[in-house]
Amino acid sequence: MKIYNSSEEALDCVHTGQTIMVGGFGLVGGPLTLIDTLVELDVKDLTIISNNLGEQGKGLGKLLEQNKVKKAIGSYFTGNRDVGDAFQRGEIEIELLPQGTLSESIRAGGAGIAGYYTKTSFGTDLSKGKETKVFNGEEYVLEEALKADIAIIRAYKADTLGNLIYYKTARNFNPLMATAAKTVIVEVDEIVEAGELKSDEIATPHLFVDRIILAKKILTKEGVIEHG
Amino acid sequence: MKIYNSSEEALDCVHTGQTIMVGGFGLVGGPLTLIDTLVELDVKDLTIISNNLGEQGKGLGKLLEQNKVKKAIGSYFTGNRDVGDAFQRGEIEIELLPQGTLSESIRAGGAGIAGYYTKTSFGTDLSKGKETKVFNGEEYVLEEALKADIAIIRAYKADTLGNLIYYKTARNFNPLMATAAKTVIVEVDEIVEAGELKSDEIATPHLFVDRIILAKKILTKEGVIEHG
Amino acid sequence: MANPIQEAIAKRAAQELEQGQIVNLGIGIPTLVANYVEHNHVYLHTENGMLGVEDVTEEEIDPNIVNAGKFTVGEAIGASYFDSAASFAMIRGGHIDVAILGVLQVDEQARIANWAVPGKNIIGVGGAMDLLVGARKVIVTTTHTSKDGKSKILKECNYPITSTRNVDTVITDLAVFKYIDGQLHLVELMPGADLETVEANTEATFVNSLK
Amino acid sequence: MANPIQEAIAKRAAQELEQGQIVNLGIGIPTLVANYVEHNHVYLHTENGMLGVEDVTEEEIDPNIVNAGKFTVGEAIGASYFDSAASFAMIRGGHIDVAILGVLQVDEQARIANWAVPGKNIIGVGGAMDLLVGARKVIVTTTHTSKDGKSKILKECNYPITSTRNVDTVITDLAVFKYIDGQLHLVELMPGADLETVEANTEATFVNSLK
Repeated sequence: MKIYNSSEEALDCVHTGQTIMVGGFGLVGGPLTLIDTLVELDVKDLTIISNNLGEQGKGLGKLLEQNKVKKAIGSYFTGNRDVGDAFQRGEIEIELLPQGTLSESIRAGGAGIAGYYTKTSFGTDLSKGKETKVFNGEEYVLEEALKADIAIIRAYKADTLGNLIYYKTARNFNPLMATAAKTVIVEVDEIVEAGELKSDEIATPHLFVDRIILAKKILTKEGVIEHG
Repeated sequence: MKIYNSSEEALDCVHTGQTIMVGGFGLVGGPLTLIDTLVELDVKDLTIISNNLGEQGKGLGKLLEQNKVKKAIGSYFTGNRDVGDAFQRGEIEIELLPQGTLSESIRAGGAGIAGYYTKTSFGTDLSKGKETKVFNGEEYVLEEALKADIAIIRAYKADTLGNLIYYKTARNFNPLMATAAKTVIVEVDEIVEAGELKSDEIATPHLFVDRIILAKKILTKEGVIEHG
Repeated sequence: MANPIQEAIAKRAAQELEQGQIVNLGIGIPTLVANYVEHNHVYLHTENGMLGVEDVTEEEIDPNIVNAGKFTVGEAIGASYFDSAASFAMIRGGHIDVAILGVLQVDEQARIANWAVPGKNIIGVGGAMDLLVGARKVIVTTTHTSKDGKSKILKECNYPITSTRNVDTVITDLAVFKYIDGQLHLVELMPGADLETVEANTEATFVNSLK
Repeated sequence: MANPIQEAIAKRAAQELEQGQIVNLGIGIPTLVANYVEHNHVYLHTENGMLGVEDVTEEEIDPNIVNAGKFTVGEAIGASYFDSAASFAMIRGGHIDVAILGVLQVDEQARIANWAVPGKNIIGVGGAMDLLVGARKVIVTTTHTSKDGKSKILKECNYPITSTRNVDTVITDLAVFKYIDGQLHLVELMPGADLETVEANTEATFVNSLK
């Protein structure tokens, strides 16, 4: 694990054609600093795995606007009408997953589970073409694991080893994505000395974490503000 | 959730023929008070899901001695030679699972996942008769979820709502089993007021917990002692 | 502020909840149910990762405590937080007693459609499909008719269904239906509604079980 | 206290570890490896649910901090704890750099047997199978021969194998083998051992790659 001084340096491993997981549920728990740098990078054909894809022209929405997204895998693109429009025009592929399936598939990707059976989406349009299997008389859908080259996530505090804790509902997809990508890049509100986080409280042990930066954008009551 | 005054009352829902999960890795994190009461109950034909089955004549080993165990599902019965002997005599069924598969199957049981694919045990005697499937050119074994009627587990502290936290390596299987049984019975070192456990630190939210007792047996440096 | 029709539906839905239940509220009318639940009566779960949702005053707002609709909420005493996989494990695993969901359509098998509209450019599903397969009891809330006066209680959903699971209770501005033994039963008229209006505005066949 | 042969094997295994690696130590000889690892050189993971295992002094012993062998251990600065499913998710998911395991037999495809002995009444597997499929690198340690003098480095394991995966390195009291391009290579003689002794005590075919 290495602490970086800037999001530009921390993201120097991002390349055209990669699959990138992005944490957060809307703005809450989103790696806002890293996203802002990501959208400035000269890369394209990205596959983005994220619950949503920003708003029109904001956050990850900018990536879409710039035609850098080849495929989006997520659960709720409703907040950004550009996604539907780009899909209609055939400019991007979309893989829409139930939110529980999205999160479970990311966990599976990090946990060495290749696929799993869930009842969710059985008999609906979202399971069309997917294998099914009966367990104890009930039908289940086979869902496959999701993995990525890069995960960019937000945590509350990191220690100098790379252990992470999260804050309230800003946790969401972040600890899962931390397990499922080759390179995990984290922005945090604060970096403390190793030993300062309680051992029973650490949510993401440091073995999952590769790069850390201090967040420059923070979500407040008044909206997103620059910081530091 | 209800707090009980005695392990006898807390276990009044245990019946012949049930499947019971028992937390702990050896003595560490084991619900020692509840186990001692369990072995005194007039029930039989139990299926026990636990990493190990006590030692000869100790803890869960007593259940075996009394011929109350129909089947044991676990990962490491090496510490109790009675298990192998009973199996040889055809007195019990054994389902031996890799420790990772045991824990993942319990998690699956609690998470509405009917089955999942793991590489673990592929090509070994432990996957004989199990379905396999290829994902990305690699072979995986289908493992099914485990569920129980009753889980008896140990936690460190509970609050009055039933939220739980665990202590160090006494965590092990306990939080998983808390999710996978119809009735979850917990013994704890201490019960505190709701609000005293930090919201980001709670490991088992109260919706999983049915019954709580204060532990009367505690593992110390000097061995297991009676308490309170 | 929501309109009085939505408030009336939410208020009625709240009456279905029993002491100590774990309840998940969907986006829209279901969110309003929280306003009609007595303090400490039930525990509210939100699928983005929290148990113990409570109202919040303007001064207490924490932008990092939100519900599934991304609205800021408060933290009840004894609340806890967890990641999305753990949250949906609770849902799929059968640990949520009641889910209250908004719908676009319900059919006479009490199957619902609430995630997609054919021809509309909106792509999203969120947690709806998980809640339908996982919650022990599902209550759905909706206005009885669409803005152009068409019944939302149909013989068969013509929007894509959300699950093959039949919901337990349907609450509209006109009536309350329960799904019992394979049929929709009209069990209650909402204040101000009469049987003729319900019949005229309901495409689905239902059993009149009014007492 | 373990015997000098085991200590020598453990010491040699420790030399395989690189700065910053996440290392899981199995029961038996591998546990001793911890004694030869410099402070802060690697991070020790134990599959019962801990990252940051350290030696412990008699006074500091906490009975609730144990390793996979159920021995009490110490907590390094920055250590963390997790449940068994999370711990094995780390293992299967490829997040452990090195596993050092004890074995009963190794064959010339570098497949190992270490969980069952035909005819013996001991039933247990623990985390061995998971570590073999999941760890990026697997080092196995064993005495070269059994107590009755039979080679443990066989043409083919006659005990049940633990995985179809080939291990990377085999360290015995006589020699170090690496598995490269489908063959066992003898890369090093242990102090005091000579090639003739290794040849005489090794049933498996191997390539002599001594420098």
